Amino acid sequence: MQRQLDTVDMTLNMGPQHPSTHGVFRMVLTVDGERIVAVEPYIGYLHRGIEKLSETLNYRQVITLMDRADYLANFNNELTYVMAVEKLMRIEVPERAEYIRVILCELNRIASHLMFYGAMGSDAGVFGTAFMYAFQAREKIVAAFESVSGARMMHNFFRVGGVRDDLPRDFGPIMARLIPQLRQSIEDCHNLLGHNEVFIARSKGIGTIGPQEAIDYGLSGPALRACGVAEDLRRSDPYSIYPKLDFRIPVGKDGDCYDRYLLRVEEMRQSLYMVEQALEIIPPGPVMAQVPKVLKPPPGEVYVRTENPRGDLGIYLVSQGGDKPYRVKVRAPSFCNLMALEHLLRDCYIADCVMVLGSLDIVLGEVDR
Amino acid sequence: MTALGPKEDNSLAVLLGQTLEGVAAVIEQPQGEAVVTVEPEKLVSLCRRLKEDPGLGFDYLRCLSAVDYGDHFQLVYHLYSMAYGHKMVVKVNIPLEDAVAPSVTAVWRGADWHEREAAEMFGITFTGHPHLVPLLLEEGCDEHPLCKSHPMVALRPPRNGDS
Amino acid sequence: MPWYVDITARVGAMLIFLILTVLALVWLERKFAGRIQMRLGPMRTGYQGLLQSLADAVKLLLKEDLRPANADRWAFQMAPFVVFVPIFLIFVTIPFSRELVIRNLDMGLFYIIAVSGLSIVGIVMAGWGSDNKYALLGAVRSAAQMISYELPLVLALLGIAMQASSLNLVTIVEQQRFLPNLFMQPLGFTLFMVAALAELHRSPFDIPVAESEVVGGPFIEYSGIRWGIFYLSEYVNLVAVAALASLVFLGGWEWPLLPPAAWFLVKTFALIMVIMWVRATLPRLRIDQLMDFAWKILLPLAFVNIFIVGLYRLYQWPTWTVSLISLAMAIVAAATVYHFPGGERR
Amino acid sequence: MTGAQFLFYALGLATVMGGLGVVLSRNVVHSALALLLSLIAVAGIYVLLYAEFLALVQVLIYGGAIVILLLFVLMLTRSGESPLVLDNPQKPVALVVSLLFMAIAIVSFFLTRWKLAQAPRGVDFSVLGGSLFQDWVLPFEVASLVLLVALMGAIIIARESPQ
Repeated sequence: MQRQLDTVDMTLNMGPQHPSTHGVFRMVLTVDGERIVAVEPYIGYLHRGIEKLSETLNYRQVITLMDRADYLANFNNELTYVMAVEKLMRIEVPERAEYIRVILCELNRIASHLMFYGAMGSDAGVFGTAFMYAFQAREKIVAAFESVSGARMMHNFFRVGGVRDDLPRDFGPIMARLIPQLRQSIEDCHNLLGHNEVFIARSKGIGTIGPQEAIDYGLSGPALRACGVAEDLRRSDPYSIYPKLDFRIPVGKDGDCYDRYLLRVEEMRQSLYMVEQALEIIPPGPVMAQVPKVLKPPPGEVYVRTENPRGDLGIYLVSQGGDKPYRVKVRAPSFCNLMALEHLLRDCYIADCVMVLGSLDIVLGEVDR
Repeated sequence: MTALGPKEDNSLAVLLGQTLEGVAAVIEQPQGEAVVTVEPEKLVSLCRRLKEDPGLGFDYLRCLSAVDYGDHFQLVYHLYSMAYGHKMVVKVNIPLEDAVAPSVTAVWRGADWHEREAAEMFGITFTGHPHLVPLLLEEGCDEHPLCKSHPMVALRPPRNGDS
Repeated sequence: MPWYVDITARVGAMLIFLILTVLALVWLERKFAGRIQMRLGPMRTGYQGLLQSLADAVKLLLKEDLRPANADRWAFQMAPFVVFVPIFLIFVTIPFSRELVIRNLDMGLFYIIAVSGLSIVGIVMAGWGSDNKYALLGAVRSAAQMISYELPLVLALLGIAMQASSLNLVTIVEQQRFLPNLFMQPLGFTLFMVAALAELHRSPFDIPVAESEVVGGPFIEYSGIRWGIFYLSEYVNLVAVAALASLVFLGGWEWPLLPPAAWFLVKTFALIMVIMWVRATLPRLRIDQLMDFAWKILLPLAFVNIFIVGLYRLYQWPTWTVSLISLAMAIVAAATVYHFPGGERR
Repeated sequence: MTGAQFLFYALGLATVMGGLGVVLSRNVVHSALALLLSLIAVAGIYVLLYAEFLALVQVLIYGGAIVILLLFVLMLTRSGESPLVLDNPQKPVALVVSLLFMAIAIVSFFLTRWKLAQAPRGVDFSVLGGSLFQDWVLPFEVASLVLLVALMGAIIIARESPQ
């Protein structure tokens, strides 16, 4: 449809207090009626200077900051950071610790995707139902996390060289109860939204991006795989015990909101499958390697990246030999995914804008750091 | 950590050597990853070659970091090729005063916000960047908090009525 | 009894009844949605949270009545009343049973249609007067939506009027003593309910007040008692539409055993529960999809409905043929909607 | 004064006030709202005259549709940008014309011999429908056709001319 009537564009400020900007994100939309003409994103409302703070804390203390970067995928963030330090110091992690890490990370991926699901449902306009469905399932995972680390979100559980504690003795029974419940919850959630005609009408063909552009923009994670690029670091650049696990990398076709949604649902199933496998073959043994009391990596630099729920989380760590990192750069997946927003919102309606933002699943803690 | 076996290493080094002929660059492989250090002037042409060379195809900018080494800034570009799984690092050293580097947004659009962030955090000017305005910091804040010279204190944002 | 005492008593009784009903409905919606969402809903205030809506009402009454500095004073402050009064006026002619009615108008149906259209002025006033772009956007959406959905709504009611040869609600109800119009005109009923959802700004057509897009739309800047009046009118409107549907399609009070007014309330509340159920289940359509749906699907179907009823009136067809045709059309319509493409994309 | 008389004067006052509001208000949206008041008051007068159907039509068409449309258009325009023209050189002419018109109205009002009709007790709806769709169906359809043509004309005028 071309513009047939001469109209004046309106500037609409969305955020930072708008309910569906997923935190304190702000964008200034230029709209022609309901149609978006231009979008200018503004971030930084949650900037806490994690990178600067990291330079003033010792290597162990930084783990707590990583918890707070992507506050919906705490274990995954901790993992990336401790892996970076371990690589710098050439520390071998005990196998059991690796299993514990992967189990927790994959559970955290499910929890994070459930959060995405709930928020997406609310963005699409379901009056709380999708959100409540997702949160009941997520609550069970968070409770399991609490039994492991003592905290529901800010765990501070992974250590350079392993994990803080072994799994609690009743973790096996907890998981035996939890896994079937989660499997049911995921299917319930998907049945509520995934087959809903209105939801499909709202998300199919909205916010599309092609594989070439996606790579050019530096998209990663589900947002990239939804365009058909089968790029998953757990497979293409494997770390930890992922080579020992059997899983499938789902890919989308059109790179639209619906594909991103479907992909995450499938990822939840795959993660659950991985957790099951890992629980079956987890070996006994120590959970901490021998590490010096004061961590002083040799001078050098590493770049470690892992597959976060939101995509490719990279940490660039520079050491000058002291007990504090010289420079920590966090390459946050949400930060990079958000860059493509302008492209994704081309020719969208205001209502689509909410869906697109929801389907990107950004966490502002990570975008702003 | 093991994606690049010795064989691929060599082939990547060979490929890089062929591509980088005529570009004044230092190639080293300290930790399995090829690191290329280049002069700022040649950065963009090098990046373009790395991206467009059919044998290399570094089409994905994994990360763009800036580091303040006290006497100079270093810009670090972590590259990745989706097709081959190659990984490499490009480094550029720029002086502290007159910190100017060419922008690679024309090569990878994903460099956009990374460069804006580096610009405000370190005070580096990226020439050729389409929209080099503060990203995370408040408008009008002319401090560069990630510089080593910047003290670890809270930023004082400009308030209305400040003179 | 002088006439003015009589009319004041009737109107007062109706007002009190409506306010109590709305309090009950708010509680009901929260409990009902809570159950659907696998939670309990309000539990703390009174048994099963029964006093929750009362507590909310008191809170709203005591809250500060804010007005944005640049708001248009008159439009902003008058808007809640301009919305509420027309909606309340609908109840002047809604009969709860043959006698329980403020005034049984001969042109009751027409009166309801005419009066209910006025409340949109209040919404537009609120949207424009708030000096807020979200409010304006919501008001524009609301006006566009109301104008579009008024047509199928009125045409669906026209089918009933044609069949009953009357606009008097009491007459229409009395004709349904043996067979409610629902079975005569399933298509008309479907059209009416869908269009009514849009008129009520209820999910999946709650686009003008969409929380995740325009954050409450026209009501974004309101607080305290004025917001309370909007909220009240929203629920009173819900009762009005459900009451109208139960009168013209479900046969109102005309069922045996229970007292007439009780039957009427049972039917009305059943419809309200369905509307709440829809709200807790469905996502929201987009504005262009909504418009497409109104003009390309609902409106033609409404004409088909009238055509069928006209044929029936003209040729005196047996009742069951009409029911069957109408039902078939409703099914065809549902199938069409199910495969309705998600709007046109450039 | 009977109740009906009181209502008549109240409604008349509302009509006049609304009319004055339309012309005197400096805000176009306020004008539209005043117009609504005036129109609804007129509808009330129709009710007093037992023309209930006409009253309802007045509310439905003018209140529900025309004013909404007006408001819809006014909300989307930026009335602040175009200065209101309250003074123009035609003012004296307008004054003369309106005074003349008023004089004619007053004169004809007093010269006419008003026949006092028997107050009708409402019009039967079916009679109205019959006369509209049987006796006067052709003029009725012609009127709607004219409106349709006007509507299409408006759309064509509003549409940007293709360059």
